[in-house]
Amino acid sequence: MNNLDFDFNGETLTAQVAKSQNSFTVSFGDKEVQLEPLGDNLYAVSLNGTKYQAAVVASQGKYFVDIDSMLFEISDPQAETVAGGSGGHGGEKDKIFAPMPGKIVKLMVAGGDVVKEKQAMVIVEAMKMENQVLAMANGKVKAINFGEGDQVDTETPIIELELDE
Amino acid sequence: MNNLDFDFNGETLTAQVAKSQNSFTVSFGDKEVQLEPLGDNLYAVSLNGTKYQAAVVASQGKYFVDIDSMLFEISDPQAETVAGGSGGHGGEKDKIFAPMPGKIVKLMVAGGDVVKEKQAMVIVEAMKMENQVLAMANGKVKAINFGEGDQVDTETPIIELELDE
Amino acid sequence: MSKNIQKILIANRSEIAVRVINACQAMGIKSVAVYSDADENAKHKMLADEAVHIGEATPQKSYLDIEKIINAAKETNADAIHPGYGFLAENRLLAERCLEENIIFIGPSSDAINLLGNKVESRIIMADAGIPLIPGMKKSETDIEVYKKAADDCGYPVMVKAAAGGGGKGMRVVHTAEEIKDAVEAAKREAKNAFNDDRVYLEKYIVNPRHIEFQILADTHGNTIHLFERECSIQRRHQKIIEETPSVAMTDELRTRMGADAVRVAQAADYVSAGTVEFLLDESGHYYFLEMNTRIQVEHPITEMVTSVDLVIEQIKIAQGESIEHLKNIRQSGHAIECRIYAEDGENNFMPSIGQILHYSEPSGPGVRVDSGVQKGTDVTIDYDPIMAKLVVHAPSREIAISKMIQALHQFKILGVKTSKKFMVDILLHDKFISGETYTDFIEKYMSDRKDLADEYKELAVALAAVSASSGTASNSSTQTSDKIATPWQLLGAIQIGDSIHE
Amino acid sequence: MSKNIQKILIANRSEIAVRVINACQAMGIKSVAVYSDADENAKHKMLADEAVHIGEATPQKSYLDIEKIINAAKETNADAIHPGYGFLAENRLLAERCLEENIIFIGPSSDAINLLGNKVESRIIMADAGIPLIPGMKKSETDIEVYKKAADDCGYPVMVKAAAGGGGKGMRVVHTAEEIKDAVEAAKREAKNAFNDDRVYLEKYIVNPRHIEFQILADTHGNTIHLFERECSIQRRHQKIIEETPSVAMTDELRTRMGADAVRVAQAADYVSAGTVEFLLDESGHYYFLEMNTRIQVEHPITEMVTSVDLVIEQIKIAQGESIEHLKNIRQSGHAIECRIYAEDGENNFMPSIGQILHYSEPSGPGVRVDSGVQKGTDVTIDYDPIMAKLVVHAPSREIAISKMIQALHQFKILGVKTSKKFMVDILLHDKFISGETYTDFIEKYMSDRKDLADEYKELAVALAAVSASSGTASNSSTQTSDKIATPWQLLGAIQIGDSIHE
Repeated sequence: MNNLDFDFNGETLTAQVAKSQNSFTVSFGDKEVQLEPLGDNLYAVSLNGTKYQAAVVASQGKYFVDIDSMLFEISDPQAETVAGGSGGHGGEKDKIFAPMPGKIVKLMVAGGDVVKEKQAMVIVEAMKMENQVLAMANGKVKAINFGEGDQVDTETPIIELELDE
Repeated sequence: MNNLDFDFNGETLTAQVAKSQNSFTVSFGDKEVQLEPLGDNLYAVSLNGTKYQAAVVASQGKYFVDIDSMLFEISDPQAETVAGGSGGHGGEKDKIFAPMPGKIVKLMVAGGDVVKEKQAMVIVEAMKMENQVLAMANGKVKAINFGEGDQVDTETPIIELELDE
Repeated sequence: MSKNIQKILIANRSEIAVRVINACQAMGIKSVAVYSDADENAKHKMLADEAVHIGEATPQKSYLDIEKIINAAKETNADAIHPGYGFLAENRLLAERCLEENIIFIGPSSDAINLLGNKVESRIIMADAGIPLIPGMKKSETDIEVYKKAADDCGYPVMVKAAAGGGGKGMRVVHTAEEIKDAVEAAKREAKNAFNDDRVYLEKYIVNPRHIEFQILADTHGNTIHLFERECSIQRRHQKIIEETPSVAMTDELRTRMGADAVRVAQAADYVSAGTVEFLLDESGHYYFLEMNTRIQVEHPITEMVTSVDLVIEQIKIAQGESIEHLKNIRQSGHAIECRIYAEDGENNFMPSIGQILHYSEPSGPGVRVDSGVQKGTDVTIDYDPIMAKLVVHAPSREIAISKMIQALHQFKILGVKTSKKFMVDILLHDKFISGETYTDFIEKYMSDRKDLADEYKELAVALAAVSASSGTASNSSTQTSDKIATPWQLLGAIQIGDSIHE
Repeated sequence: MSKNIQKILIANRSEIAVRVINACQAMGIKSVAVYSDADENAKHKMLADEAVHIGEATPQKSYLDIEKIINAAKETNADAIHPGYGFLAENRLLAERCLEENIIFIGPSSDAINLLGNKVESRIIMADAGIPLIPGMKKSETDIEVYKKAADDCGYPVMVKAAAGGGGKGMRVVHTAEEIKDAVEAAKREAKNAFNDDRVYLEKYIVNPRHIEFQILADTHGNTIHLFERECSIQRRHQKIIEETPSVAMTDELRTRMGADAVRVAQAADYVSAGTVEFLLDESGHYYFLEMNTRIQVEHPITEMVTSVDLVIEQIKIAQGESIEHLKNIRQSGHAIECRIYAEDGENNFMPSIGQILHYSEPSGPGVRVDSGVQKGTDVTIDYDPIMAKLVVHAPSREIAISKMIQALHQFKILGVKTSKKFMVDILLHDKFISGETYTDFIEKYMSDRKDLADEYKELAVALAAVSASSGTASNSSTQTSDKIATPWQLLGAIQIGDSIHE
């Protein structure tokens, strides 16, 4: 018997894993999930009499899960810092990042411009589609770190804002 | 670079393995085999300009291989004794074994009978088929260790012979 | 007046159970699997909505136990039972018990099963209906002399067959009077074991025949149709391993005649559901009725490929009382081939091979279909028929279907047990197969002196082992492998491998 | 007068390259793959008999570089080139260079590509041939005022389209005069990037249309046929994600008329090879010619499923000079659906998702087909279209095809990148989809307020993580994952997701 904590969208769930000869039972208090292996990474999973087809694979401190086409990524709290640096820049509304590497095809603001939340700031092309990056808050353009045609990664802000109070 | 010896049907082959970023080259003297991974256990394999689809998996000191539907089992000389006990009883012509577990449906000889090579000795049923076990040499029945209806395994001889000189 | 089925119990295992679960899912019907001790870990058990344990590995104590099946259906409120093929599929008692318990049996009536399951009685009915038959004994006898006399009347070779038979079990070809006694006894034992019915009879053995069968569908509204032929001449130990449709031996005229006779066979037995009428076709174009199989057949997918009809779904709809009127204009398109993937050693007389599946990956892509009952980790045991999967291809022509099948066999990787993939590739590449000279003795005649090419593959094989070894995943698989390969061992049927006939 | 092709170079990548390799193998033709730096490890490279490296990841420096393709063909003695779809498939210069080098181009003549690839010229020809057209501009202009004037003439909304377009690239719907300038500029940039041709024009936007297209085959003997329709109305960002055939909107009478017009379109362009004539069908049953795509289409498999014709094999045979006479009696059987499996997040505006595939397993069984360009270990990069695979089902009815597709989506497991599987399941389960109200604005109209069910799955999801963690294979996968998911990010096209139309 094994007690494991996981973070699911901010909620901590404690899973108790029991293994029998051909299957697993994972309990959360009085809720029990049954899992039967169906080959590499595949499981038939049952909860409350409903059966699902699931897959799970672990990589770099995350568990990637598919349950009847629902996709989840669950962090292993034991390996929390592995991903480092990534995970989006959600908290930093004053910096505009490209969320995936690409090429700047159009800058839609200039230094000093006043911008509003949801205003388009820059168009980045990736995977053959043009994608528009929006401001997440009202503010003023403080710095533009790249020009049109430049390649950008996800770690350096393209644009920096001075946010309104 | 890695030198590995393998036994292929009694012949020892020395393989030199070189890994590049996405593929492997395995050399046997001046013969070179190229391998490109195609997913779990799967490889596209080339030799002399011909390409094959192959799979390999290791288990209990053996490598199970499929190359364009040709199946091979290759022993790892480093793990030679793992299989123990099994591997057929080819050397012992004086003992008649069932090659897989089953049930004796008919004994075709009695103690003291003189038997000839290739004579049917016993019928064992396994996987819903009747299968005939033949004598591998001329001789005389010395012992019969099971009766009709008995379950047999592969380790205890069903019949023992006294072979002709 | 149709009754919608809500939940089907599948009284079977492996690929056909999975096939029926698929059909249930497609129709929005719940499925119930049954499983024995040996199938705790089986694919069919895990894919069904529910699963009921029905006993020990021995079929008599689980899959062949009618009351356990009936109880499992009642316990799970299943309103119908699909028997698959084999096991209880052609057992009239299951059909009768279903009727008594008000459970829909997805198959023909017990009377039809009874009549057609008894090869002796059905021959009489079919003779009366004007269907051409092979000369021979009319029923099972106890006196061995009667068999000898009948054999003399027909002229050797003759064939000993189980009255309740199917799947090559309880069959023997006999070339001389001296062999008769042993053959009859062995056939009786096998028949007793396989069908719990030791009646066997004997008939003339047709030389150089093709096995041609017609797929039948019949509904409760009086419609009986055929869905064209399948040629299943490539057999080892009287068991089909490669099937195809259309048959190269078929002309439109012959197809029309045989198809009409197949429909008459079904009608003569008041048949309802899917069934198969089997014929032998000789070189001069004469054909003889063999038997009608009162179940879905292993090789049904090739018919599905060329007709676009889902036979299992139609079976279920027929059981619900629906009509097959809409299928009356069905046509054949393209060419389909099936290779049965058994756990057996094609390089060693098709000896059954047991063990755990250590690697499993299927081919995919246009015109490729896999019906499988196994997965990585499945233990192939001695308890059941060694069928693991069926590989089916569909292509615009026979030539392309053959290439496509060879490619798909190469891509279908199952490690841990032996298969006959390479043997089947060699058949498909053989001039005589390509030119369509597919008689039922094909394997005996053309495949007995295959070259051993192992040596040409030695560097390739060792290279794979070496990469596996140096990838650090040297023991990336599992437990319990025990496929010990035989030495002084020969399969009984293998004495005359492929020298004849039937399912 | 037919010339047998010995070796085909496939000027493409991913699933369509694998699809063509399949056809080559089935026909006994050798295949040559080409690959860029980003595709060192790609499935198509490994499956082909030979593979030639053609440059950097950037398409312009590899897959779009005609001379590199031609040189690769010459170097490997390929006697034919198959362009797949996308990249150079509709580039007349490749067809011309092939002609010069005496290499067979498996596709239409450069004249036909040229005519049909130019939406403006082709509209003129088709109008003359009596094919119904959408009112709008006849050609690309430099003065933005001309666009504004044309928009006023048609009445809003209007659609801005790339003259050389396809795949949703270079398309914008415009609702007011103020938006025209931005939309035209963005469309020009995208068109320039995608097709190296920035010409765009504008036309009336049809409200509540269905996208109906007809598959065409035409040979060099004067035979032009259609292989019925496909409905491709389910689109996100103007790109099809679910296609089906037959269309629920089709009657026999309408099919006959539209099919005849589709054939006339092909004939008017002297078309040879496989091609697709696209129409918009409005609610009152009027239809308008959109364009003819001069290539094999992403969604060609659904036509193959219902007609049993292998379109790629027929393309190759036509290129060899063979006749399609034998296909003249083709029929539709059953119902087929395709779901495109893109590396994109269906739960977040279809944002492209990159990363390494950590687990990959396909569904199989009756009526299920997977055309795939990826495998475990494949890196999905930012360099190319995010299509990974196509899942296709075939069933006796639309209702059963829908259930079968949902089941197959559940069984198709790809981990490591996001997909839209769940989004597509929700479409397939939607009342309006089931009742056939499949207009091109389906996603915008019905899919914008999907419920977030994540919470109901929390125990299931965590249970899987827990079993994975406690199985001791806690890090059973690989390297290089870097799918960082976006925050202040919105796809341009997503502003009006699904509010219209085309390929």
